[in-house]
Amino acid sequence: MSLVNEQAVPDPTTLMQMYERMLLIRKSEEKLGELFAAGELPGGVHLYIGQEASGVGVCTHLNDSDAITSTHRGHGHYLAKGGELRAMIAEIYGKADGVCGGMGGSMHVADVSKGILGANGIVGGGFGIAAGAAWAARLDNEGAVAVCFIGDGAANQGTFMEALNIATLWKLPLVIVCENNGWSEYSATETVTAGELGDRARAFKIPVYDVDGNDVVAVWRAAGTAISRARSGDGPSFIETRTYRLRGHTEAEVHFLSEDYRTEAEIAKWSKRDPLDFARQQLRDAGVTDDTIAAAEDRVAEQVTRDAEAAATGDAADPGDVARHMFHQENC
Amino acid sequence: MSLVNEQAVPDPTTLMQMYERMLLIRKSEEKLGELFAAGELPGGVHLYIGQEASGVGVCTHLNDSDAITSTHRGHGHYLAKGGELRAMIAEIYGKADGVCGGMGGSMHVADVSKGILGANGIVGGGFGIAAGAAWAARLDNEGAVAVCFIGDGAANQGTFMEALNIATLWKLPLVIVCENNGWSEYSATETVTAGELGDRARAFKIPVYDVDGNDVVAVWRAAGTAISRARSGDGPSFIETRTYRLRGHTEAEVHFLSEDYRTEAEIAKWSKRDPLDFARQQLRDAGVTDDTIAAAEDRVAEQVTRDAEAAATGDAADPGDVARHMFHQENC
Amino acid sequence: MVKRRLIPAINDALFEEMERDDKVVLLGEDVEISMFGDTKGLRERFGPDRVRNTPISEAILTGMAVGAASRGYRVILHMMFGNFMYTGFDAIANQLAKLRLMTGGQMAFPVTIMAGFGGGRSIAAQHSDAPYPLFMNLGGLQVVVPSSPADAKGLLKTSIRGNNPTIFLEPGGRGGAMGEIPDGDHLVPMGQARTFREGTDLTIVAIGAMVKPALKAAKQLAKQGVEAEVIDPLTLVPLDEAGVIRSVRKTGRLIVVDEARDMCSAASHIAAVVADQAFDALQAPVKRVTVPNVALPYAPNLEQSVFPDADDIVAAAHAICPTEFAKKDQSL
Amino acid sequence: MVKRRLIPAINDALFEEMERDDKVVLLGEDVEISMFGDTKGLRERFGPDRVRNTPISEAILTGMAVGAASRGYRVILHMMFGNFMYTGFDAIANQLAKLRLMTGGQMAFPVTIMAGFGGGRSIAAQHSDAPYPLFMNLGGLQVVVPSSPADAKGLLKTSIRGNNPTIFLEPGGRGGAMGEIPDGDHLVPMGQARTFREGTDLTIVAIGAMVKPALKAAKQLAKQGVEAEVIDPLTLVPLDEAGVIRSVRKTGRLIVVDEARDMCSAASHIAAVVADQAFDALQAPVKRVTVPNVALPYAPNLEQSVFPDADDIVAAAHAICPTEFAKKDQSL
Ligand SMILES: Cc1ncc(C[n+]2csc(CCOP(=O)(O)OP(=O)(O)O)c2C)c(N)n1
Ligand SMILES: Cc1ncc(C[n+]2csc(CCOP(=O)(O)OP(=O)(O)O)c2C)c(N)n1
Ligand SMILES: [Mg+2]
Ligand SMILES: [Mg+2]
Repeated sequence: MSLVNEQAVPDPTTLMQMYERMLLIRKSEEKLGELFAAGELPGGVHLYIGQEASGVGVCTHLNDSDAITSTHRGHGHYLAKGGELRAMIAEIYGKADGVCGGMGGSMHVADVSKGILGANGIVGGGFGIAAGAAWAARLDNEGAVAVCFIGDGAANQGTFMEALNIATLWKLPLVIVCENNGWSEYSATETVTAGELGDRARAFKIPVYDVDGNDVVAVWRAAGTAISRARSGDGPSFIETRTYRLRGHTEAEVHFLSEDYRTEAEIAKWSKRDPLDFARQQLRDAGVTDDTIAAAEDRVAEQVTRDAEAAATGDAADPGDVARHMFHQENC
Repeated sequence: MSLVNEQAVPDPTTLMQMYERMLLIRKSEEKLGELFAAGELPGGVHLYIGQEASGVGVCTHLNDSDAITSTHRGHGHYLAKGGELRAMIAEIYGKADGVCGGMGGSMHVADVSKGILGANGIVGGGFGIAAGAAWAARLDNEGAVAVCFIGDGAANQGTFMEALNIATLWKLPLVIVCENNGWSEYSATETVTAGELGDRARAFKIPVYDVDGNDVVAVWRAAGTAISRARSGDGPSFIETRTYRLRGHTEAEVHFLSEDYRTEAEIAKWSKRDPLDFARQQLRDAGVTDDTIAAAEDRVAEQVTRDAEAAATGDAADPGDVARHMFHQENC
Repeated sequence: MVKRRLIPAINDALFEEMERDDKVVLLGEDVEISMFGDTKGLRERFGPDRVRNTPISEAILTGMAVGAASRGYRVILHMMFGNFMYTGFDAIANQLAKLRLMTGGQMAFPVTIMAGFGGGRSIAAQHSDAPYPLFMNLGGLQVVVPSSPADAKGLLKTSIRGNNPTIFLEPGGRGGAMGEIPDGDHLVPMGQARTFREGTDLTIVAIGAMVKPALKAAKQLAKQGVEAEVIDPLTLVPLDEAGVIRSVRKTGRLIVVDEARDMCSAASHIAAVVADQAFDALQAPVKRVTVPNVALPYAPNLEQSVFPDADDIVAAAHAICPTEFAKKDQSL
Repeated sequence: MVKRRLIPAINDALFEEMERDDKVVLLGEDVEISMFGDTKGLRERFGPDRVRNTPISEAILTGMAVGAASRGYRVILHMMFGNFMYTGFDAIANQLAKLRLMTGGQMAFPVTIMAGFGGGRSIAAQHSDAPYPLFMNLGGLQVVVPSSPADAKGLLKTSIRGNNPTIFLEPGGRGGAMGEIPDGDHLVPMGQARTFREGTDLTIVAIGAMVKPALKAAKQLAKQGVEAEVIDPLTLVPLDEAGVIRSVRKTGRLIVVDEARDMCSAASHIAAVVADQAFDALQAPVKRVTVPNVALPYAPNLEQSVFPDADDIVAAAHAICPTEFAKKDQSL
């Protein structure tokens, strides 16, 4: 079974790009958290803060012809795959120039031109879409792949097994990335999930990687191996990235939960394993200077401010678009 | 992991009972095959011929407080679990005194008083029902179990994994018996099923048995171990019985298929491994005389003739029952 | 008399019924912490056997409800949002709605499947469906959509205590008003509509959360001289056809307000029943105020543009009450 | 002009469209051998990439159709029986019907999901549903239910070639008559009803397999002096409201015949549309001849007792045409 090349290291430029992308996710979502708290956003937001290394480590290997499917916690995947920040925030505001015209909102950000097939409000909804995209890629035969991001909770949907079975049989270029953050809403993973998730995939005799999801280099390594295997036509792989969400399941939970469901100690423990700290250290180890890092941080901060402001000022979504978009207008 | 006691042997009385039950299934279904060919039956029939050892080896360990769920190929399970033959044939004729009043037919024979929760027309439909029955048994805490019979094809429904997960987590007294007959309708198992089915269950760290499904003693041994484990509150097991259906997927296929899907050689090979021949030899080995065996054969032949005739003469189903049975009449 | 909002009233009903009958069990994703608050405190009171968090596996859960109910339990399955019922749809449509009839009345299914539903909250299409028309068409399910806290409580108790499967949809979290709840064992019967406002000129049948805008519209219409009768069917299956017809025979005019999509909606069905059975009493076209055949969009202004409100109801009334208006206006 | 039955006509359509566009792919359980005959020969002609047997995993298959279509393929998914669409319901209801709108029109879903459906064959409730009302209510799906071979062929070609998701239900295997099929690239447009018989006294709208008993009833009625117009909507979404209304404006009377269960049926909806938009033309109550709200029973006499036939239609006509009869009778 193909093993991860433990020696592989991203060159400093790649590492820097990954760090900057992670930072973009972090800062954008902090902004969204503020906007939500201030009552500026119509719907709720599920933040990805703490899990940035997972999406970025994977998507760094992808290009626009590759497809990803994402979850209700989808901003990070969208940005990691190159989605435009302003268009995403505008979407969450419900603006006409939102990436989905204000039709989908936070749980549904998608940019098909970049292969981002969308966040999804249905837990497990991505399995079929990603498997179908992988099947299309296999038929196209141009080396594209599909990556299906899921949470650990979604691995309890039966379509996980169905996807593994058909992807193995048909040798689909599908990589399932399970971001195990220890929680499925307010249920601790071990209370709803029996056994090891990796074993569910091993039953199909496909490569399985279990990596530190807060270490972008570790994720990048495993994803690189899995994705090139998929590109070469050798079929699916499964990657479990062990990580943690530093924020609530949804930002709104402070309003409706009457009890804590996780300990301060647990949160503190994981805060100390912040994926951004990890990556910053790796940059320094690779000889990148603090000035270079600080410059990136400034760039990101500036972009977030600029894009959030631009997003806020757009026109409201257009009611006429609802009927217009419901069906494709050219219909045979 | 609990191992089958290789030494365990059924006493001659049990062996004889199992043989007679298998024979009852065989002869009843041969009769149904004739009746179908003669155009006597309104719906189609999926015969269990060749797989008798599987259902009988398992159900010999069960009593009326235990539940089973079955498949579209359900006559054998119904009879193995003690369902009345006449009432089953009457059901397939669509008679008022059919076991379901003529409402369900061949694919739905059920006798709840005997714990037979029914054959089912939905492939995989039994997973949830059996898991729910096992949950009820666990809440009752009286040592009852639920057995979920499925075909190999049904193991590709995601509810298989969902059932394994929840049964493991909740330590449900559930035994899933997968009758792998090498075919899923007209698709050979290996063309639609990746990996080994047992590995899908092993991912949950539960006991897995892979047995010769045409050897009733082998099935009886594995089922005994799995069922007593379930009764003791130690949770689910998975048994794969390797077998073969000697008849078509459905008796009607001779009318609608234009090509053969399996070879004469394959059928011939399995005919030589007929589970009834196996069991007859085991009886002889256990010192049961040919006369005793012949007497059982006569009893069965006579019962089948008698019950089939009785079933044919009943009144037609009662249209008034449709509205009557749709909802429970006492409704709070 | 106590005063309650919808969710606490539902919570009371659950407490009372679980207290009353220890065969009542409740399961669902995060029912222990309770996101909506409706199942809050039940775990602490009734313990982990009877109140249980589940994995995210809707398909097996609906099946388990069927299985456990067939073994004597009264199962309450909380599905969180109406849309997630689609994920567990198979066992609802193919098993729960059918197996009682198919087994000739051998099985009873005291199962209550509950969920929040409906639009108006900017949570986008995958969390906003009003799925009751689908369940109404399945034939074997009771469908309950209360609007007031008292009716919600009384109908939930009736559902749980009854012997038939019930889909219980709560229009919660959408500004439900405080309501008075009768003391004691408050049961509300199935199939009996409630008249929220009496009137002589026009009947408005409003479902669930639509009662509020209907009453608002009725107030506006009263100022214009049209006295509208506002009726909430409370239960869509069984449907109080007689109650609706009685009102239309008095008023001669009907508007049905429904937040389901228009095609094959409850509104369509109620309109059809009246066009058949009260045709002679009708003085004007039967109007439907519904959601057009679109997925609900996210942005608040978009959602508002397709969601029924008081103005839409008034406009419909204007379309069918011109004579009435003239008459009343003259009489001023 | 060639003569064809329904199934071969559908087979021709599949051949032609797969020949025409190599982006058309077909998948489903046993589509290679083809139980119904509709997909026969396609595997041999178009190869294993484009025509593919699948595991029994309806949930992932519907999702894959969504995913592959979003990547540029025209997907035909054969689900065998209408009831099995419930097993794959989630991706149809939550993804296929919604994602185009939710992504602001970024995605197109040229997906045709086909299946046989309906009662009258003694295959019991789990194989006999007429599920189109459910799909009609989902908002984002075209729903096609042809009755003649020519329309089946032409509409299937239109579905495959179009850019919107379509549920294509074939009333096959139920004594469909031979029909003439125009030569050449025979396309039938969506949303245009077909008049099978002209008449002046009564409009009978009949869906799918109901056209046959409707025509039979019309013949009987003609002998009694009532000239019925028989219309088949062909496509339920889009629905030719104008065509139905035009006919009712001429005849003043309407019966809708539908083999779906009554509540929220296509019949209900069509009745509601007419009671709204053609109220002034109506001279009598609008009648629905449908299946009552029950699961379809197995025994032929039971099934017949609940299934619409010509006699039921004639009885409905008698209920609403008394004056007409008198008049005609006098004129004899
Ligand atoms: C089919 C379905 N069931 C339930 C939900 C409600 N829900 C939203 S997120 C969530 C938990 C998901 O857990 P996980 O997959 O681990 O993702 P995480 O939130 O931890 O990122 C649940 C149950 C849903 N959206 N869809
Ligand atoms: C949900 C569903 N999908 C498809 C079918 C059609 N079907 C009936 S039996 C069958 C094959 C079942 O194979 P397996 O589980 O191996 O059982 P076997 O027939 O071999 O006993 C299929 C696909 C069905 N009845 N239900
Ligand atoms: Mg998680
Ligand atoms: Mg099989």
